[in-house]
Formats: sequence, C-alpha cells, structure tokens
Amino acid sequence: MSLLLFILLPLLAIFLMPFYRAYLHYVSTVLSMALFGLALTCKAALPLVERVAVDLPLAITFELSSVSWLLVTLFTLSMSLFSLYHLRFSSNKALFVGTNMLLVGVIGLVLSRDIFNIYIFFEISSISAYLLTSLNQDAKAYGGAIRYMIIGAFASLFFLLSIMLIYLTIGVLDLQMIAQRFNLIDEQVQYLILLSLFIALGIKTELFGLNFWVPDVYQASRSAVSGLFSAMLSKSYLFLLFHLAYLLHVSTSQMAFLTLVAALTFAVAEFSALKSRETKRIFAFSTLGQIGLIALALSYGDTALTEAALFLIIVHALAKLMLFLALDLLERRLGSTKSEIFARFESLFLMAVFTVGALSLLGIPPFAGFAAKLSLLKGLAGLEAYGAMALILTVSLIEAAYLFRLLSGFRQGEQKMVVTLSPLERLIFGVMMFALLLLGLMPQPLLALCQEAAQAMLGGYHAAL
Amino acid sequence: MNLKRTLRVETLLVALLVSVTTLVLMQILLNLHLAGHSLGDEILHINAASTQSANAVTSVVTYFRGLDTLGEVSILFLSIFGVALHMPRGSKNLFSYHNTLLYIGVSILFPLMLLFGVYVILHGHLSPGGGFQGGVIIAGAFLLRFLTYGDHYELKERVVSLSESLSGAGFIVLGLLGLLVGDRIFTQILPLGTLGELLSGGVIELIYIFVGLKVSAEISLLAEHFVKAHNV
Amino acid sequence: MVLIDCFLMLLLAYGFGFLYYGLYRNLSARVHGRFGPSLAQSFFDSVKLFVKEQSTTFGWMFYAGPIIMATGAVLNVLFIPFINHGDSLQGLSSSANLIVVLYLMVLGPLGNALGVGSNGNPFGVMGITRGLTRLIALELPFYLAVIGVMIDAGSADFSAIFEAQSQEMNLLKHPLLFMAAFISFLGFMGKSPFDVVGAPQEVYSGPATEFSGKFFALLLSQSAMFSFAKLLLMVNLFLGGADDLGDLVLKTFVLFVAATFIGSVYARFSTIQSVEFLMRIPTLLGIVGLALL
Amino acid sequence: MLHFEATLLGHLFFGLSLLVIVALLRKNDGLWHLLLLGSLGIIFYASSLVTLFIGWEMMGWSGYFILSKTARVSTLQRYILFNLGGAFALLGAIALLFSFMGSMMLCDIDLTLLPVWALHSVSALVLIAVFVKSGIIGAHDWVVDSYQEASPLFSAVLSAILSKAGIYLFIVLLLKQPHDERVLFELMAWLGAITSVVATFKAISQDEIKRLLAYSSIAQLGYIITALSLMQAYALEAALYHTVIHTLVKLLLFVNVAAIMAITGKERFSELGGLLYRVPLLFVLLVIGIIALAGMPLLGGFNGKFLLYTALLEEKRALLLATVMFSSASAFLYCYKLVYGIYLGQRPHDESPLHVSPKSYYIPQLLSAALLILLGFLPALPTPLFSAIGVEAGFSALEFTKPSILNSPFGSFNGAVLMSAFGVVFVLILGLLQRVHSKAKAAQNAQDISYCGEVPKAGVNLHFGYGMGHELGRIGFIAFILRRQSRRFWDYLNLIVGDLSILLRSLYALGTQHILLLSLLGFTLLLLGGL
Amino acid sequence: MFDSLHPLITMISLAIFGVALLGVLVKKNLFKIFLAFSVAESALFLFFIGNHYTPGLKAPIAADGITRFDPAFMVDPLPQAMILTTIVIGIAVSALGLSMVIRYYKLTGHMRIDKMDELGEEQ
Repeated sequence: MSLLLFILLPLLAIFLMPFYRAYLHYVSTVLSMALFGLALTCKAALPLVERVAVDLPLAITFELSSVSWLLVTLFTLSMSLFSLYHLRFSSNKALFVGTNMLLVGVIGLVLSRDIFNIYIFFEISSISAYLLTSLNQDAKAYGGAIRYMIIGAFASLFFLLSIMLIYLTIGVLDLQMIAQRFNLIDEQVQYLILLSLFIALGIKTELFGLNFWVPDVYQASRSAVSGLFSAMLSKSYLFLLFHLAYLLHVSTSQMAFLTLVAALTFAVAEFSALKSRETKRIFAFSTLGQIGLIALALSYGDTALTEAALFLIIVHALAKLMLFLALDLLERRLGSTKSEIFARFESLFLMAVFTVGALSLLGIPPFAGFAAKLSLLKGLAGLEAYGAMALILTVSLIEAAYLFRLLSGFRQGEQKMVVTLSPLERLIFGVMMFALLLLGLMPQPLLALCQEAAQAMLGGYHAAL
Repeated sequence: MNLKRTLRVETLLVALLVSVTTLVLMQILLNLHLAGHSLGDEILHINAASTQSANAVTSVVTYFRGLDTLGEVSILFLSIFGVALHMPRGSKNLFSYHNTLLYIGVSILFPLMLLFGVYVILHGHLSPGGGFQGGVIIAGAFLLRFLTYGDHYELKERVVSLSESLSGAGFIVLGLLGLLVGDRIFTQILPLGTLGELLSGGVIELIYIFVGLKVSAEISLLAEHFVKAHNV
Repeated sequence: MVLIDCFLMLLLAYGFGFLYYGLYRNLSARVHGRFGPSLAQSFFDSVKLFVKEQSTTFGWMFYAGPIIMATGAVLNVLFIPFINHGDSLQGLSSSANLIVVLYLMVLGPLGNALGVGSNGNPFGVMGITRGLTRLIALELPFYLAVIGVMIDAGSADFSAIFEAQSQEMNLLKHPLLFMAAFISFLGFMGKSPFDVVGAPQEVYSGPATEFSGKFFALLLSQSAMFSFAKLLLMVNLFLGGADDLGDLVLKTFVLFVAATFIGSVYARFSTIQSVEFLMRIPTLLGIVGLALL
Repeated sequence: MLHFEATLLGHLFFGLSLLVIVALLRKNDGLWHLLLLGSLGIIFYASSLVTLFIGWEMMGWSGYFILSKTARVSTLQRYILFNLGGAFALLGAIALLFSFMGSMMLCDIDLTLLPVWALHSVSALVLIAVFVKSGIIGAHDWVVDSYQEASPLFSAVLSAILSKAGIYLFIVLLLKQPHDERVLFELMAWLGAITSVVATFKAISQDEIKRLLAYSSIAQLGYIITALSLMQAYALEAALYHTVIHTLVKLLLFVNVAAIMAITGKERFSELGGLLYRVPLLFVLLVIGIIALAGMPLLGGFNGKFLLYTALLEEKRALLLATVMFSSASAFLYCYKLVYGIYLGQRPHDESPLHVSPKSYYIPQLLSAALLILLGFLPALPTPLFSAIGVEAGFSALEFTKPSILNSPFGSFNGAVLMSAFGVVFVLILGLLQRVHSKAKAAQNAQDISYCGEVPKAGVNLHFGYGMGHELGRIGFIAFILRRQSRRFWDYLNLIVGDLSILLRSLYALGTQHILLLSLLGFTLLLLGGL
Repeated sequence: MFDSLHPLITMISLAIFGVALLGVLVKKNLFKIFLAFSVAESALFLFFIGNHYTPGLKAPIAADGITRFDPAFMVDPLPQAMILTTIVIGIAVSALGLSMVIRYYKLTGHMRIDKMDELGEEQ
C-alpha cells in the first residue's frame, strides 16, 4: 500500500488511454470508485507518512493525515459521482484526461508535503482546469479558458517566486523543515514569501480581491465541470492555503487580515449573485460565498471552527456538485443555463434535487448545510466572534433571496418540457440527496471525523497563539 | 514619433506601479541572506552512494525528485493533449514549398540527429543532457522533416501515441516496481553499476529512456500540430 | 327570589325608560320653545305599534335582529345593580362585572345591525356604519374613564366600585374622568351633538329605517330600557350608586336632565366631526385624569 | 440532533395544530400538511434549541412549498425572506445563548447568567423571530399577501396555527426564564397594542375578504403579544386563552370564507352580498365567529379579552389598556363588514349560480363553533390547564372555583349565568313578539325597500359592502394610519440592496488585465504596508 | 563594487521581470501577453539560478575521467533540476495557451484581450 497509488493509478490510466479509447467513461468510473475504496481502506492506518525514493531531508514526503484523508475521500467520491453521471454519454478523451488529471492534481495538492512538488501539482491541476474550461470549444469556452490561463499564469509566477525565495533562504523544500526554520530568516523576506504565497494561493482559492475571474470561468465551462471545480479544485487550495498558514505560524494580525478577506469574499459574492440571471454565475457566486465562509472559519485557527469548516467543505462540495450536475442535465436538454430554464421544465425529481441542494446551501434544516452552519455558529459563539455571526446570518438572507428566486421559477411558465431521468441518474441524485439529508440528521459521525481532522490540520498552531 | 499617442496615461500609471513593485522587490532581494547549507549539498554527498550517476542534476531529476519529473511529463502530456484538441491536425502544412537544398540537407541530417538524440538520452547520467534534451533533439529532427516535406509527410499517429503511452506507463510501472521489489516507490531496484560507465546509475537510465521517448513523441506531435494548424 | 328581583328591575327600567323619554321630548321642546307631546306619548306610541296589524319582514334575520337588540338591553338592565348595597334590586350583577357589562352593551346593537343589514336598504346600513364609526371614538374617552374608575377601585366588580365611592363619589374624586365619560355618555344616549346615527328628525335614514309595526315597537321599548341602563351605569360609576330607590330616581334624573339640556342646545356634529372632537378633548381629559390618578 | 420532551404547553399548542390540520386535511396537499404538522410537533415538543430551530425552519419551508402552488413569486419571496430573516435572528439568538450557556438544552438556559448586553441581544433577536412570525407591524409585510394568495384552506392553517409558533417561542425562550429585561418588553407591549390598532384600521379598509381576515389576525396577535409582555400569571393565561380562541375563530372564519369562495368563486366584498338566505348555516357560523372575534360576551372570545384587560388593570397599565380596548372596539366595524359584505344587503346583479355544495366545509366550522359556545358557557374550563402551564413556567397557580366562573384578580364572571340569561330573555321576547296579534308580511326581496318613497330599479345596486369603512379615511388620524405602509420601506430596502448588488457585481465583470492590475496593486500595497 | 555578481543578477533579472509584468498588464495582444509571461518566468529562473551560483564552484557533473564523484567544489544541483522541470512546465503552458489563442482567433477574428466580452450577464 502506498499513498502514491492515488496519483500513479490515474496517471497510468491516462497514459494507457490509447488501449481503451472507446471505454474511457467506464475506466474513469471504475478507477475513481477504486480510488474511493482505497481511500476508505486507508482510514484504519491514519496517519500515513510516506517518503518517495529516499529519506529526509531529500525525499518528497507524502502525508495522509486525518484531514487529507477526509479531502481525498471527498475528491474521489466527487469524481466517482461525476464519472457515474457521465456513464450515459459516449467516451470523451478530453473529459477523461482533464478530469482525471484534475483528480491527480488536487489529490497531490493535499497529500504532498514538499513545496516544489506542490508546485507541480499546482500546475497539473491548473492546466487540467484550463483544458476542462475550454472543453466546449466555442468562443465562450476559449474566452473563459484564456482568461483563466492568464490569471493562473500570474498566480504561478508568484508561487514560483515564493518557492525560489524559500529555497534560497532556507535551503530546504520539505514543508515541515521549512516551518522549523522559517522564523530564522529575515523578517522582510518572510513577509514577502507569505505575501507571494497569499497572492498565488488566494487567486486559486478564489478569495476576495483575487476572485473576479471566477464567475466567467464557471460560466464558460460545462456545468458538470464547474461542479467539479467547485467540489474539488477550490477546496484543495483552501486546504493548502490554511495548511501553510498554520504550518508557518502566521501572526495574529495576518490571520485577522485573512479573516477580513474571507468575510469580504463571503459578503461581496453573495451580494453579487442577487440580481444575476445566469444560473451558472449564480452558483459560481454561491461557491465563492461558501468559500469565503469556510475561509472565515479557518482563519480563526480554532479547533471547533476548523471542524465546522471541514464539515462545510464536505457538505458544500456534495451540494454544489449535485446542483451543477443537475444543471448540466438541464443544460443538455434545454440548451441554456439562464435562470429562466427553471420555468421551462417539468420534472418533480429534478425540482426536488434543486430544492434540496439550495436548502442545504442555505443551511436550512434538516439538510446537511444546517449542521455545518450550526457548528460554525457554535464555534464562533465559543470565540465570542459576534460580528462574524451577525455577518453570516445577515448575508445568508441575501443568499436565501437569490436561491429562492431560482426555486420560485419552478411554478412559472406555460409550456414545460418534460424531463425524464434515467434510473442511473435517479440513483446518483437520489444518493446525493439522501446523503445531504442523512448528514443533516446525523452529523455526529462525520463531525467526529472532522474534529479529528481539525486537530491534525491545526497541528501546533493553536498552542502558538 | 508621437509619444502622446503611443504612451497612454493608463500605461504610464501601470508602468509606475510595476516600477514601484520592482523597486520594492529589489530592495528586499538585494539584501537576501542566502542559506548557508542547502538540500543540494546533502544530495551531492549521497549521490555517489545511492545512484552512481556522474551527473548529479540527472540523479536529482530522475531519482531524488523522480516524482516531480513524472508530474512534469504529465503536464507536458496534458498540454500536448490540449494542443491536439484545440488545433486538430489539418492536412495542409504551413511550409509547403519545395527546396532541394533543404531536402538533401535534411535527408543527411535526419538520421544523424536521431542518433545524436539517442546518444544524449543514453548518456544523461554521465554528461549534461538526458531524456528531455535528447527527446527535443529527436523532435527537432522531425520538425526539419515537416519543414521540408510539406503536406505529404505526417507522423503515424498510432506509433506516436503508443510510444507516448507506453513510455509514460513504463515510467510509472518502474516507480511501482519499487514498491514491489524495494521498500518504497521510485526506489532503486536495479544494480547501481560503476560510476562513469554507460550501464550505471540503476533506474536513472531507464527512466531517462522513457522520458526521452515520451518527450520526443510529444514534441514532435506538438510541432506537427502547430505546423499543420492552417485550416482549423 | 332572583327572578322576582329581575322582574322588578325590568319593570322599573321599562317605566323609567319611557318616563324619561317623554320628559326628554318635553324638555327639549321647551328648550326649543315648543310645547312638546305628553309625557306618556312615547309609551302610547309603542303600544300602538305593537298592535299594528301588519309589518314588513325581510326574513328570519330581520325578525331576530330587534329581538337580539332587546335581549341585549334587558341583559344590561339585569347585570347592572340598581342599589349600591344589600340584596334587593341587584339582579344578576354578582355573576358579572363592569367589563362584561361594557361589552354586553355592544351585543344588542350588533344583533340590530345584523337585522338592519338583512334588508336591502343602504341607509340603514349607513346608519349602522355611522354608529360603529362613532362608537370607536365614543368608547376611547369612556374606556379611559372606566379604566380610571376600575384602577381606583382595584376591581371590576360593582360592589368594589361602590365600596371605593363610599366616602366620596368619583364625580368629585376624578372630575376629569367624569367629564370625559360624560361627553361619551352624551353620545351613547344619542344626544346632540352626537346624534348623527339616528338623525331622527331630519333624515329619513338610520338603523331603524325598514322596521315597522311590532319591530319598531320593540326597538322603542328596548331603547327606553337601554337608556335607563346607561344612566344607571353612569350613576354607579361616578355618582356612587343609589342608596335607595329615591336616591336612584334623584341621581338618574339629575344626570338625565343635565344630558338633555346639553343635548338640546348643541347643533349636530357630522360623523367625522364628532369622531375628531371625541378623539381630542374628552380623550385628552381622560388621559390627564388617568395621569392624575 | 433531536431532543424531545413532553410539556403541557407543547401538548396545548400541538393539540391545536392537530385539530386545525386534521380538520383541514385534504387529499391534494395532504403530504405537505402532514410535514407541516410534523415540523410543528418538532417545535412544540423540542427540548433543545437546535431541535426547536429545525422544526422552525421546516415549518417555514414546508409552508413555502404549500404556498408556492397558488401565490405569486413576489409574495413567495416576501414570505420566505421574512420568515428566514426571523429564523436567522432566532439562530443568532441560539448561538449567542450557546456561547454563554455552553449547552443547547432548553432546561440549561438561565438568562440571569447573561450580561446585560447579551440579554438585550438575545431578547431582541428572539423578539424579531416572534414578531415576524406573528406579523407585528413593520414585520407584517409578508402576512397579508401570503394569506390572500394562499389557498383558502391554507390561509386558515397560516392564520390559525403558524402564527402561533411565535407565541410558543416567546413563552419557551423568554417567558419561562427569569430575567430582568424590561425595556424591550415595554417596547413589545406597546408594539403589540399599536399593531392591534393599526391592523384593525387597515382591516376595515380592505376590499378582499382574506386581506381583512389577515389584518384581523395581525391585530389579534397584537393582543397576545401585549399580554405576553406583561410576564405575569394571568397575562399568560390571557395570552394562552386568546391563542386558543383565535385559533378556533380563524379556523372557523377562513373555512367559512373558503366555502363562500368555493361556491361563488368571488373573493371581494364588492362582488358579494345577500347570501344570507342561500347558505343560512354558513351565515350563522360566521356570526358565531365574528362574535367570538370581536370578543363579545356569551362566546369564548370574550374570555381571553377579559383576562387581558384584568391583567393590564392589575399591572395598572391604563394607557396600554385603553389602546387595546380602543382597538377592540374598532374591531366591531370590520367584524360587521365581514358579515354584512358577504351575507347581508342586496345581492349583486351579476350573481352566478352556486355551483359547489358547501357541505364539506361544515365540519371544521361546526367543530370550532361548538367549542366556542362551550367556552362561552364554561369559560374557566381550560383554566386548570393554563394554570398548570403557568406553574411549569414558574408562575403561581391561578384561582379556579368551577368551570363556569372565570376568575381574575379584578373580578370574575359566570359564563353559564350570562348564557342562560341571554337564552331565557331571547326566548321570552321571541314568544312575546309571536304572541302579539300582528302579522309580518314578507318582503318580495331585498330590493323591496322604501327608498325615499320610490322602489329602486333593478339595475341600482345599493349594496354597501364595498364602501363600508371608507369614510374612516376622512378622519385625520385614521387616514394617517392608513397612509403608512411598511411595504414602502421594504421596497426601498430591496431597491438599495439590488443596486448594491449590481454595483458589486460589476467587480466580476472586470477585464482580465484589470484583475491582474488589482492583484499587483494589492501585492505592492501590502508589501509596502508590511515593511 | 560587489562581492559577487548576485546583486547585479538580482537587479537585471528583476528589471526583466518588471518589463515582463508591464507587458502582461498593458499589452492588448493575447500572443504578446503569453510571451510576456514566458519572459517573466525566465527572469525568475535567472534570478534563482544566478543567486544560487557561488563563484568558484563547478557544475555538479563528474567530468574528468569519471571515476570518482567529488562533491567538494560542485554547485547545488537541485535548483538546476528544479529549473529544468519548471522550464518544461513553462513550455507546456505556453503551448497550450498559444493553441487556445490561435483557436480563439479563428473563432472570433481577433485576439485582443480588451475585446473579450463573450462572458458576463448579458448575452
């Protein structure tokens, strides 16, 4: 058993693509489910640490801590659902390569503990994201992809700069060792490194000030792909950003700055969605909002809040993936993603899917989003962060305004197109809805996992405060 | 030249910002205290023992940080895949002229370049060079053919994709074999040999062969796609 | 025993009611410089109407309306004690209190309103609406005064209210409250300037428009009793109640004469005027009175 | 996640819900209504704040989905935004409580431990939730439209049950807890009273039946809120009593109106009238309903008001009491308008034939009418229950002698005597009138009137239902009340937020290079700032 | 003036970096923007390698005779390996970007960054 299997197996599957060109969707499904199973079996052995080729300090370290296990499981699960959804469609090379590479990238991002190796996965995930964005091959898709690419290249410049500075001043690449010696270097350089990392990862994490490109990219991509971005890509960077922040023991004021940025991300994105008429953009804004919320929780560096944030990551990934997949279904049938389409179809099942997804996003019981929001608020209450609580509750109302505006579309419109779902689609969406409901009613098991993960993620950070 | 017209206010402002940024960066970076002791020094010390490769850079690329290289190869693959996707190979070559001198020159150069490419790949652990460099040289040979032969010449897709796929898979299998034979992934599973000989360095050479094969196939493909992007 | 008591009270109320009604018509005629009808004219009118052979009805609700109205008046009489002590002439007042009586006063008009509404005449309903609108304004100062009285007595029971006035009647204790209540009382009695509801002389309209024959007779009778009940209420609330029958006659008479004289010299307010007037001066008086409490 | 506990208060509220929802259960919406009932059960039996909140939200959105079958989008948006606003305020209060108590269980809450500012905040937040649910003026914007556009039977559920959840919430979170919050409660008392006045006048000026009923609901809840704010045993009894009565009354009235709407297809006073002799039973039931609604003696409706008045008297809140009594007196006008506009007066000329039999609507009405009469006869029947609830909430027990006598610190009355006296007198007078030797000639129809000596022609509609109450608009201060509309404020807010949204959205339409420029600018500024 | 060439290299590479950034920020042609990114990356490579080189040391390759690997006077091989990797990544990104630009040009007839308005609310 090796952690690298999570990376090598998809890569192998991609490289061997010429041998089963016509069956890529099956391969993708089997592979992602196998990886999901693999992830599940790893649970007993946590935490797993693996060094590639040689020993420290030279080796590239991979670590499957409770938190990265949680994320890897989430990513493989999301990928499984995504692949299952695409089983109905014909084998698509670009989709296969793009999504599996994305999986490799995001798994690498959360597993790797070597800054240069992280850069490699940073690029893998970025380039596969560019590729996925341009999948539709029309002017819109290329417009979005090019925009994405330019911004991504800018981010990678800063990431590169910070890696170079780290190696020049510290002389090591392993995160743990960097963290040990980080305080020894010149303060100005420390600050420059942190700032470059913030710019690079902030762009990728889609934080306020650096996230103005996100709705365009989501709009340019296929809905299902946007779902994958929302469920996997942004989440992995979120993890990375805060993992680094905790590891490098950023100062309290810097964390407060992150809190501010996160709050702005949340509020501005939710406000922006209010009047939008393009569903993909609305969901993109909602994703930004939720990321802001998660970042807000993480930026306190508190166990309870980190637990809530991790729970929210999982719940949001599931809900958003479900919403985007359902939107993809509609987009394929109705040929549009404007919010008017909600008035143009007839399907009780899809209506239920959208409703459950929206309610969960909003944090309305009995769905999982509520358990997340509740633990978040509990955590904030524990820290006496009343301002943040007020912000969350107020902005949630804005969120409710636009999500319910979407839902109210169901009952308008005259000529409705009957949309029937295949049994497999029903199964996928049914499972996701059930999961959201179950997690809402019985969040304790997952919360317990999240708590364990939160402790692993924070490491010694809290003690340092 | 009308300065007013060519230099807009916006440009000037951006230039101001960029120069401020650069100056601030410069101010910090000019006072950089470099690390006295870095990872590389340790690599140099254990290089002989663990790889028996004369080229320490090669041992880093293929052995110590083989995973990075695998990622890099994947990125290259991904990007070439994207290029192929966005610019499907047309039948028309951009350089469809006939030049006898070039034709004869390329006929002579092509095998030589191939040979040189293979040499560079195989001697990656002994001298500067390796899979990437050799692969690009080989691809350069094919580029020359595209420049010369016009519309008639095209790569055999099957061969290219198979070599690409198998070499990539080979790299990974080699890594996985480490798990089976040795104790961890990407470890040395072959005898190290003696420093300076062709058959030395353990897996390094094998990896570079795979990389070279992959890179040559991919870059050739890249060249072909750009050369024949005429009628997309 | 209670039944006899009740019967006596009803008899008294009926007699005094018509007597006062006749007096009212005489007195106001004198004020206006006329002679006016005989004292018993109203009583004769009602008897005549009772035996009238024919009357128009618009269905059972129309029939039931006056009955409910009369029932309300009778209940009012029964639940307001005539005498401020002892067991006689107390009726059913021990089973109720001031708040119940205040609300019972609206029950009759409601029944009437239903009856009036069940015919198609818009003027009847117009009268009802006027009445209800005026009621809104009438009640506010009256309630203020009543609340003052109840808070002063510490209870809504009549016995407690009498008790609180045993030394000094509320008229002297809380003159402002009395004034507020008295102005409302004028309206309740249908006296000028608040008599726009019935507008008996000038406009052929008002709640009673479509009632004829025995229905109108019933309305007249209940009106007489109801008026007496209102007088009684005012006496009980502000004049300390009656010590005996003579006192009762005296106090109600004084109050009645005062109301009649004031009513006779004022011109009629329109609905809006009366509401606005009532909302200002008596309400203010009541609030000041409460503040002084 | 879910913790339950059976309390008398819960039994009372859930019993009412059960009564209403079962009485109104129809086939097509059955599932949603059962979900609603389930969520109400969760609320009323919750023993932890989280459980309570879960029920609260479920109630909100299951109501939304029932409403969404008939209501317009703007109404739906209003419904859900107000309700979620209230719910989020509640969530805020819960989180705040948790931060001080460290527990989510209701039994662990001790408001005396809170610092002053937290007590104020918790109370204010809970009050927001309560006010929104009860539709206290300012937060009532969603109520009227929702009631109007809901299906008639669901309006009954909304008014009879859902609005009471706020009352329950208040009792559980603020009333049961000892604390010394006074300022907000003073405010609340006045808000309740003012709500009842304003809503009463608004109700009078409505032309749609259901809007009138909606405003009347708001007004009645105003009384309950005022009663609750007194924090005293009899006031609690008053509030609970009034809650019960209002539930029964609104069940009766809305079902009655639903029946009318079903058989005539019309829903405005200006289109209705003169139905008295076509559906006499409905008329009688409605009369019972409005007598109870107006709080006149004889029926149960008086009891709640009586208790409220005496409680206010006991607290010596004279002005508050006067305001409440004033509004209660004004309520007669809309009560009369309700019955007159539908059943009395002349029939409209374009009257369509009655096409549906109203029979299926009788059962809930008869049920609640019977209960109202029973409560009129035995006003103190539920007193032991209320007393026990009061004791549960930490108040002293209520005085109880026998079911027919309702006691209060400011006097008592005997409902049985009142009722019997009314019955006896009514029968006597009826007998008298029958004995009189005089015939009553039946008029031909409602048009057969002496109209200044002329009989109006067939085309002249003299129905007064539409205009009734309009003259109030000419009275200064009532016109002032009628002109005030919180809708304008919310619309303005909506506009502002929408503009802000579009402004902020333009950030996301920035060109690629501008985004980069901003990032670089941020980088440089932060770099300069941090050095 | 300087102990080593490091300051000079830093200054030059940062100057190049700045110019490249300027190109990224003000040039309207997509092709030029991608080129500017390449230049910026190269400037970073220059900075890194240049700063890492210590005068007097030689390449980490056993050249003469190749019998013995003597780490004493060799420079750190790691940055070179890193730069090698990064260069390849840079090529990959440029290739992909340029192919997209070409395709975009064929679809829309322009490649100006300020005219890219396919996305957004109103279409």
